[in-house]
Amino acid sequence: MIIARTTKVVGASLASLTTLLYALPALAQSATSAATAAAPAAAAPAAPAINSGDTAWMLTSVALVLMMTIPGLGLFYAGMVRKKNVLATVMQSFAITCVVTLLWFIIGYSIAFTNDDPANPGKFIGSFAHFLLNGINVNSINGLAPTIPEYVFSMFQMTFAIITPALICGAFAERMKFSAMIIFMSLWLLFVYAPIAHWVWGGGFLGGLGVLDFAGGTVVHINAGVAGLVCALVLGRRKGFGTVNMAPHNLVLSFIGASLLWVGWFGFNAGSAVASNALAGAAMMNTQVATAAAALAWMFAEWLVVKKPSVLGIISGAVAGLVAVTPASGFVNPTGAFIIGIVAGVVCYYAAAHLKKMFGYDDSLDAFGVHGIGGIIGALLTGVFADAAINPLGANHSIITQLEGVVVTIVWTAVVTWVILMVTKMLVGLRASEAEEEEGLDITQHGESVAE
Amino acid sequence: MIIARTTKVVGASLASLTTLLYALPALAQSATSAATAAAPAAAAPAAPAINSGDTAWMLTSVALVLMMTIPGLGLFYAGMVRKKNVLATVMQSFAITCVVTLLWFIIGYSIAFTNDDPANPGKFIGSFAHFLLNGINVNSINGLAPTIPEYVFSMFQMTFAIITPALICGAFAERMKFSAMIIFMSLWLLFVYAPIAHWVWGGGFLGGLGVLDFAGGTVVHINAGVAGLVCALVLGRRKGFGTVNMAPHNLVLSFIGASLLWVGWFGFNAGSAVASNALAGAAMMNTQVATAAAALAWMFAEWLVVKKPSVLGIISGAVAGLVAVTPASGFVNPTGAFIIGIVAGVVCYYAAAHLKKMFGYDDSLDAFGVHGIGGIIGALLTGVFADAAINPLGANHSIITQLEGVVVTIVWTAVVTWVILMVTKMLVGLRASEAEEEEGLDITQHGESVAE
Amino acid sequence: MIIARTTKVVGASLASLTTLLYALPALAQSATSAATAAAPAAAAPAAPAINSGDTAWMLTSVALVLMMTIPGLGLFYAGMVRKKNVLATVMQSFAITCVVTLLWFIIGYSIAFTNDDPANPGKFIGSFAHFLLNGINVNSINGLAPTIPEYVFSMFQMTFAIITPALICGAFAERMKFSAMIIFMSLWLLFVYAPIAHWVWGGGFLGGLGVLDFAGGTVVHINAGVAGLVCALVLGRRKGFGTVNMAPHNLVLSFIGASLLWVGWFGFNAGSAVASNALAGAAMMNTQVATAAAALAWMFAEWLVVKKPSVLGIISGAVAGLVAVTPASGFVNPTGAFIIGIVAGVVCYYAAAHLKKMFGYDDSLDAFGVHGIGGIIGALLTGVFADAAINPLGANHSIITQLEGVVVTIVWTAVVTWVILMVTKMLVGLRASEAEEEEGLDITQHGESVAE
Amino acid sequence: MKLVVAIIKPSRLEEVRQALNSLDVHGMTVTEVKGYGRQKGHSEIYRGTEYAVHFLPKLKIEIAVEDALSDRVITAIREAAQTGRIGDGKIFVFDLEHVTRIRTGETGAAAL
Amino acid sequence: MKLVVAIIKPSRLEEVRQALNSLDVHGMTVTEVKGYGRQKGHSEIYRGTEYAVHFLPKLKIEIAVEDALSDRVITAIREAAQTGRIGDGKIFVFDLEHVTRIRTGETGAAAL
Amino acid sequence: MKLVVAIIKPSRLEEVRQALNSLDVHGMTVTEVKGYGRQKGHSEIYRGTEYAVHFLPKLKIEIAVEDALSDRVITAIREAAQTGRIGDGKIFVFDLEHVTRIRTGETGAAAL
Ligand SMILES: Nc1ncnc2c1ncn2[C@@H]1O[C@H](COP(=O)(O)OP(=O)(O)O)[C@@H](O)[C@H]1O
Ligand SMILES: Nc1ncnc2c1ncn2[C@@H]1O[C@H](COP(=O)(O)OP(=O)(O)O)[C@@H](O)[C@H]1O
Ligand SMILES: Nc1ncnc2c1ncn2[C@@H]1O[C@H](COP(=O)(O)OP(=O)(O)O)[C@@H](O)[C@H]1O
Repeated sequence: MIIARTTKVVGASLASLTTLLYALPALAQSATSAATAAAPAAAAPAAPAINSGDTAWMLTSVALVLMMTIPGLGLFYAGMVRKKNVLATVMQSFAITCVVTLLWFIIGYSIAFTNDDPANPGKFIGSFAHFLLNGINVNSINGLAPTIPEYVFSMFQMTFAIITPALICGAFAERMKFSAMIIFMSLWLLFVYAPIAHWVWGGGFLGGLGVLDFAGGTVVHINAGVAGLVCALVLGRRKGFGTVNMAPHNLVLSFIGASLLWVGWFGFNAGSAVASNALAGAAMMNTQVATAAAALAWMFAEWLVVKKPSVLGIISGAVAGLVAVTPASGFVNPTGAFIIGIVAGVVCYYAAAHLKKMFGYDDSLDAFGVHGIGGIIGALLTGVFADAAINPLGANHSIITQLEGVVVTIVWTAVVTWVILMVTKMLVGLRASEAEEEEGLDITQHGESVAE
Repeated sequence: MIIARTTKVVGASLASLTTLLYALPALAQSATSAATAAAPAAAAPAAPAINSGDTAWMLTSVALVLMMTIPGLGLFYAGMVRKKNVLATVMQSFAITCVVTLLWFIIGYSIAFTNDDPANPGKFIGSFAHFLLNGINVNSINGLAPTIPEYVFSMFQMTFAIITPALICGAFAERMKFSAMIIFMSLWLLFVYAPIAHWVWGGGFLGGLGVLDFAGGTVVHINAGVAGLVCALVLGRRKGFGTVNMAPHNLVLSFIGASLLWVGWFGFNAGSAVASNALAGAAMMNTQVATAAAALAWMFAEWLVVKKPSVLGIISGAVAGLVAVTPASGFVNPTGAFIIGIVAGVVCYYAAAHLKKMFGYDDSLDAFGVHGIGGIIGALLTGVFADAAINPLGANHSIITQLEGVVVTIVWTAVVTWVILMVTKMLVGLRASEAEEEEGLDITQHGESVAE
Repeated sequence: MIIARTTKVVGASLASLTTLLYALPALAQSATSAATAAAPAAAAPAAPAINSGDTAWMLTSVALVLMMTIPGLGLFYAGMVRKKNVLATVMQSFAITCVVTLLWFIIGYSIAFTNDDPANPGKFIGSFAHFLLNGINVNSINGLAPTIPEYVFSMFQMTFAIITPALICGAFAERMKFSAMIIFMSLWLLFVYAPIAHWVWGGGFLGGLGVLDFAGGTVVHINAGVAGLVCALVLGRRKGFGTVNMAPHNLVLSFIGASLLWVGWFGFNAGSAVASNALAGAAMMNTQVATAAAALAWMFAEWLVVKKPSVLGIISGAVAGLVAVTPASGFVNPTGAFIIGIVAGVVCYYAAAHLKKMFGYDDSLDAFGVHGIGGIIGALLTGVFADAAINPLGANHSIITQLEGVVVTIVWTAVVTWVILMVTKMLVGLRASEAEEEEGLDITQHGESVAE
Repeated sequence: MKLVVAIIKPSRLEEVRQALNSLDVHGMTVTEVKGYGRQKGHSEIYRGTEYAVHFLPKLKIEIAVEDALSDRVITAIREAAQTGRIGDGKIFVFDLEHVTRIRTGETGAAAL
Repeated sequence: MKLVVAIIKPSRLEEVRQALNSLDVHGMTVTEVKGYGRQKGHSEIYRGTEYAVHFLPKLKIEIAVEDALSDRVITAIREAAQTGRIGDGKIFVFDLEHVTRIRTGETGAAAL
Repeated sequence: MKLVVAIIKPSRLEEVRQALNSLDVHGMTVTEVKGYGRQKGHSEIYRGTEYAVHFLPKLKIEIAVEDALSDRVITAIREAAQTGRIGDGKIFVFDLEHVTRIRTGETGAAAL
């Protein structure tokens, strides 16, 4: 049954690709006509009033989540590449931050988080009416976040839209052309991220089905992880993969990155309460416990297998834990988070260290192994461990519904990512030349190098 | 007319130098007698009450803005110098943080932000009564920030006083004596920063004229940028300038720095709402949009001109955008911010890459090219794009008034900076010896070096 | 008299070791029977209600204090070791973060901050009832922090429990086995940190006596500093100490670390107001002033003695100031903080640069010299400078009472640390082999290295 | 004995090491160097200021061998290090008067 | 052929490169080294502990040249690298038995 | 003159420097190198992928000396650098045809 139901849902969502492609040029056009009889997503609050405490925490969360991408993720990845690619790697995080900011401001937020008729939100995409944030002002409030100004909500969601594509970069590190990356990421944001964010959080059909995703297990991590896998497969392995020494050149950078990811993730998860309250507190505690559990699980697993606990291991485990607890953070209790963490630590270690080798693809920095696998673990286990005492919205949790959310996301992102890669390849090509790859992307793409 | 009026204002402000020099020794003396008939700057609130949400955001903003200087700015600059000067460069940011903290506590805050008679604030300088924060306690509230404790307001303003002189260091990097720097910065804080902060924000004549400066376009950036230019001219070029390779030694450090500047700038701009509300949200959104626009504008301009987009380019553009949007952030709407960003990105690129060469001065890390020019762009365009729907205080915006603010600031800072440099030169000399410069400031000024 | 009274107290606290050892296995058992007639620690609030502004600031403080340890402290220490030990050093901070998180979640919080009968709290240890945070939910509030959710309070305290053991690592840098470190730190958290936190803050006998410790002078810094000294003495000096060049390999890392410590410390000290109010503001101002004063005091002292002001000097001074103002931050006024800072800067410089040489122990990164000595200075001077106008709880300040707190803490931590070291030595040994030490801990403990 | 010194492209080290191993040469010393020659460098532009980078990363490999072996070592290196593109590097040979193994004090061929 | 090896101050590299270029010598290999000699090092003090730094940064330049050119190369380097202050460095000359260009297999002077 | 070149373990530099000082040899040039030989390297494993590290950090010390001194220098280095464990390194000696001191132009033994 689940398969049948899922197939239907997947079919519908693929259909929405056409809708989306058609709707985009006509920016002012209402797309909600395509979404008849959609369930009302979020109840409109009676008398919304800005709460200064909630707003304070959300302003802070914006800063924290932006810090996750720059410098956090940039450093996390930069430490793992070879020295000749370190600047190109931080460049990716920084450039994506800039590009997504503008796209989000121009139309992304409108598509993902607004609806022409909030009482009857678009099943597949939101509205195109808020082009350039048109119509949003200092008095606006989005019904999804009734106690904070809409500018703050839109900024908060922007930081999620920034980090998601940036995560993908781990999969094609050390070989993608910079121009190709810019084009790919722009299209990906509009055709993959924005719709999926709408489906789950913006009033779309997945949220309607009851898929639980507190802070982005499907929208952010499975999405980015699977897109990364497709990129790794389409681009192919790095030159010399398997023979040349590709050891991380400076894990101190990765340590800084992982630490800032951890700290910033409080904004991500506890911020997803969109309020300064006990639910935010629970999400924070869950995040902390799952992360520590996963970090130690990975470390001890590695210690057992290869006889040494490593810095790369413990920080990778921490990120795996952060990923896995993301969808669960506002639904489970700390004991649930603890178990999710341990599972994520062990399974992601296995995925990064063994699965990859088995299949032979070069997901260079394990975007799929950590974010894809970790996201799936978290999404499914949210269906197992959701505790109504923490969050009444989790009362009807079901691993089947969660699975549907996962499958729909995977299918959509896999297919559309592939299409976008093909388009990009036609436009500018995907990979740096062999000679450029050997000389390093720092010099060849950006004309710069790190001295020492 | 504008010239006549400006000249008058400039004359008046130069006159205040005398006042200031005279008043300083007599700390308890009221200086407001010099400021007759000044317009009441900020309406005294009826019944001020601490708001815990506003306070939470301002406490956070203090942390964010301090992080901009240490480690943010320190790293941004340190990555751009040669390796032999990296420690000396971070030392400047750190030492300035300490020195300004004490000066602010001793008398700076009192001069800039307090008035003997708040209803009739000093036109040119504030009060000397709060020496050592005398008279300020846990119940104090400054009328300029009526919903937060005065300790928090004073701390917030302190972080601005810290970063402004630290910005100047970019202009004389790799050659100034450490002792000279300490003396110069101390005098500069008291005789340049504190008065200008008072003129614009503390109840002084520029705020009274209607000059709009939400978060420090004139007070912070034009001020620091012009002071930097004067320093670059007075100190002269680095030994070997134009022949020796002076390429940035490690742009990973600059990437971290620029990222933390960006993140911290939310405290700077959104914090300048001095409340946790929709205006803070608008300032945050404006900051984000302008920064991304400027970063990409610089990057694409460079890509066009020299055929490669660079890490240094995109991060420089981001900082230019942050600078330019600073005065505007709480007055314009996001579309205005977008335009400001693009202009700042392109013009500052031109200034740093071409203007400097044309004139031949060695503003080593482009303190003037980015902060001076970017600040002027932002200050003027605030007069163009201010939108009363965002902030009613911007209703009477005028590019002429803005220009007056800019000119006054430039004249005062240029003249007084020059005087202070001469005084410092007499006391201890300004530059390290040629041999020291060649061996590097790390060893010669601080007796330390970075190994690897 | 003070000696007699102190001896009694120390005796009692040593007795509690037995209690603790006995009570631990029986997790559910009430330990408060041992604590008859204890004075009620914190008055139970009449009708506790969550305040969103207070909560926002405390959520932020959690992020700030976590950032102090990772990446802050990790980098601060990592920059000071030789390059072959840099990864092992950051590994210590990261692994401790993970281990303590789990221990705190499992039982640490329960022991330290909960009591079976809150009206009659345990003199020596708290309750074992909240094993795995049992019984704590989204509606819980701890009487010690009546305006924020208990999850947030527990998270906040967790970050303190994380950084305290991490500080100790400075004393045994570059030579301890990783497995030994994990075991040692786990036991230390349960048998040293948790009880002392209970004594001072959780309702135990030291708080009852009137010992003032706003944010952890005794609990965190003296505790870690003295434990570090014991570690340094028991482990012995590094191979080649005194002959081999052991200069810090990259003080840029230490600069980043010190800066993040400073920024994060706002969460530590101002966060210890457990509210978003003027007391938090005062604590922030005090922190800033004392830190700057100590940094400059150390720098000028060094400039005088060895003729050069150094980066390591100024950042060490800053940390000394942060440490010393910690217990005082919510009790003294800024002038008091200023004096505390100057004393701490000069005395800690003397301790690190001269005292250590005199006695010949190898407290490698001066965990004792900075945290032990700085903590003692701060704890004692809190008894001198506490100002009831800042905090009425400080009205009955007494340097004698403070001294009692200091002595009790020193004795307990010295004795129990020594016992735990012996146990750990029996289990796995304490030091890496000579050959491992020479090759470096990065390769030998973790199988990794930094390239460049 | 001879000291064979080769300047090669960094990416060829592994091939050279293996080629020498098949000749039963199991000792060498490697240094990171910068080379200047026919191979063009590149230029880097920072905020409009151009710096010419004339020197390119190379590796210097030094191998002490018995006289008899030196020709075979040269050939082996040449084949392993050759890419056919400008900048492949040079091989230099010097006379080596004397070798001592520090550990044992052995000298001459026995010290290799 | 000869191998001319010069230990110079890092700041003189560019001058030396240009001086060699004017002799039509367009190849060399450069290594970052540390030198010890008459030139005094300095000491660094970290928290009261003093470490003497005996070794100073220098560059080693190696140039293979035909015998006839070696004297002119020495003179050119000497003039370009001289500052007159202690620590200017040394020039060593070795006999170079054999040279091969890896790319083409050319040997002797043709390989330079 | 001779050029004595020693490959040693990094931790022995200070001992070697002092030993040479007692012979009144006050000049040398040191290079960080990587060595390959009998001494086994190690392997590093990153997320399950193993990289063999064949090359170990060593220091190369070069000392130009008068012919007469070279034996004593060799002995001094050998004694100071020896730990008795595999990987202690080698000492090579080359004939040095010519030396110039850049600062003064002195040549031969006077240039050392
Ligand atoms: N005369 C020389 N002396 C020493 N090293 C040289 C000399 N000429 C070239 N080299 C070294 O050989 C490398 C390759 O030389 P190059 O002329 O670029 O290419 P090719 O060897 O293919 O002719 C240079 O980078 C340099 O390190
Ligand atoms: N005997 C030597 N063998 C090898 N290198 C030497 C020798 N003496 C000096 N050098 C190198 O030459 C450099 C300069 O030598 P130094 O004695 O300091 O100054 P100068 O060359 O002006 O006499 C040293 O730093 C070292 O690298
Ligand atoms: N044939 C060789 N040519 C050049 N250098 C060598 C040679 N053999 C060894 N070395 C250098 O000497 C070092 C020590 O050699 P190794 O064989 O490991 O130990 P040992 O010297 O104790 O026999 C190596 O790391 C390498 O740098």
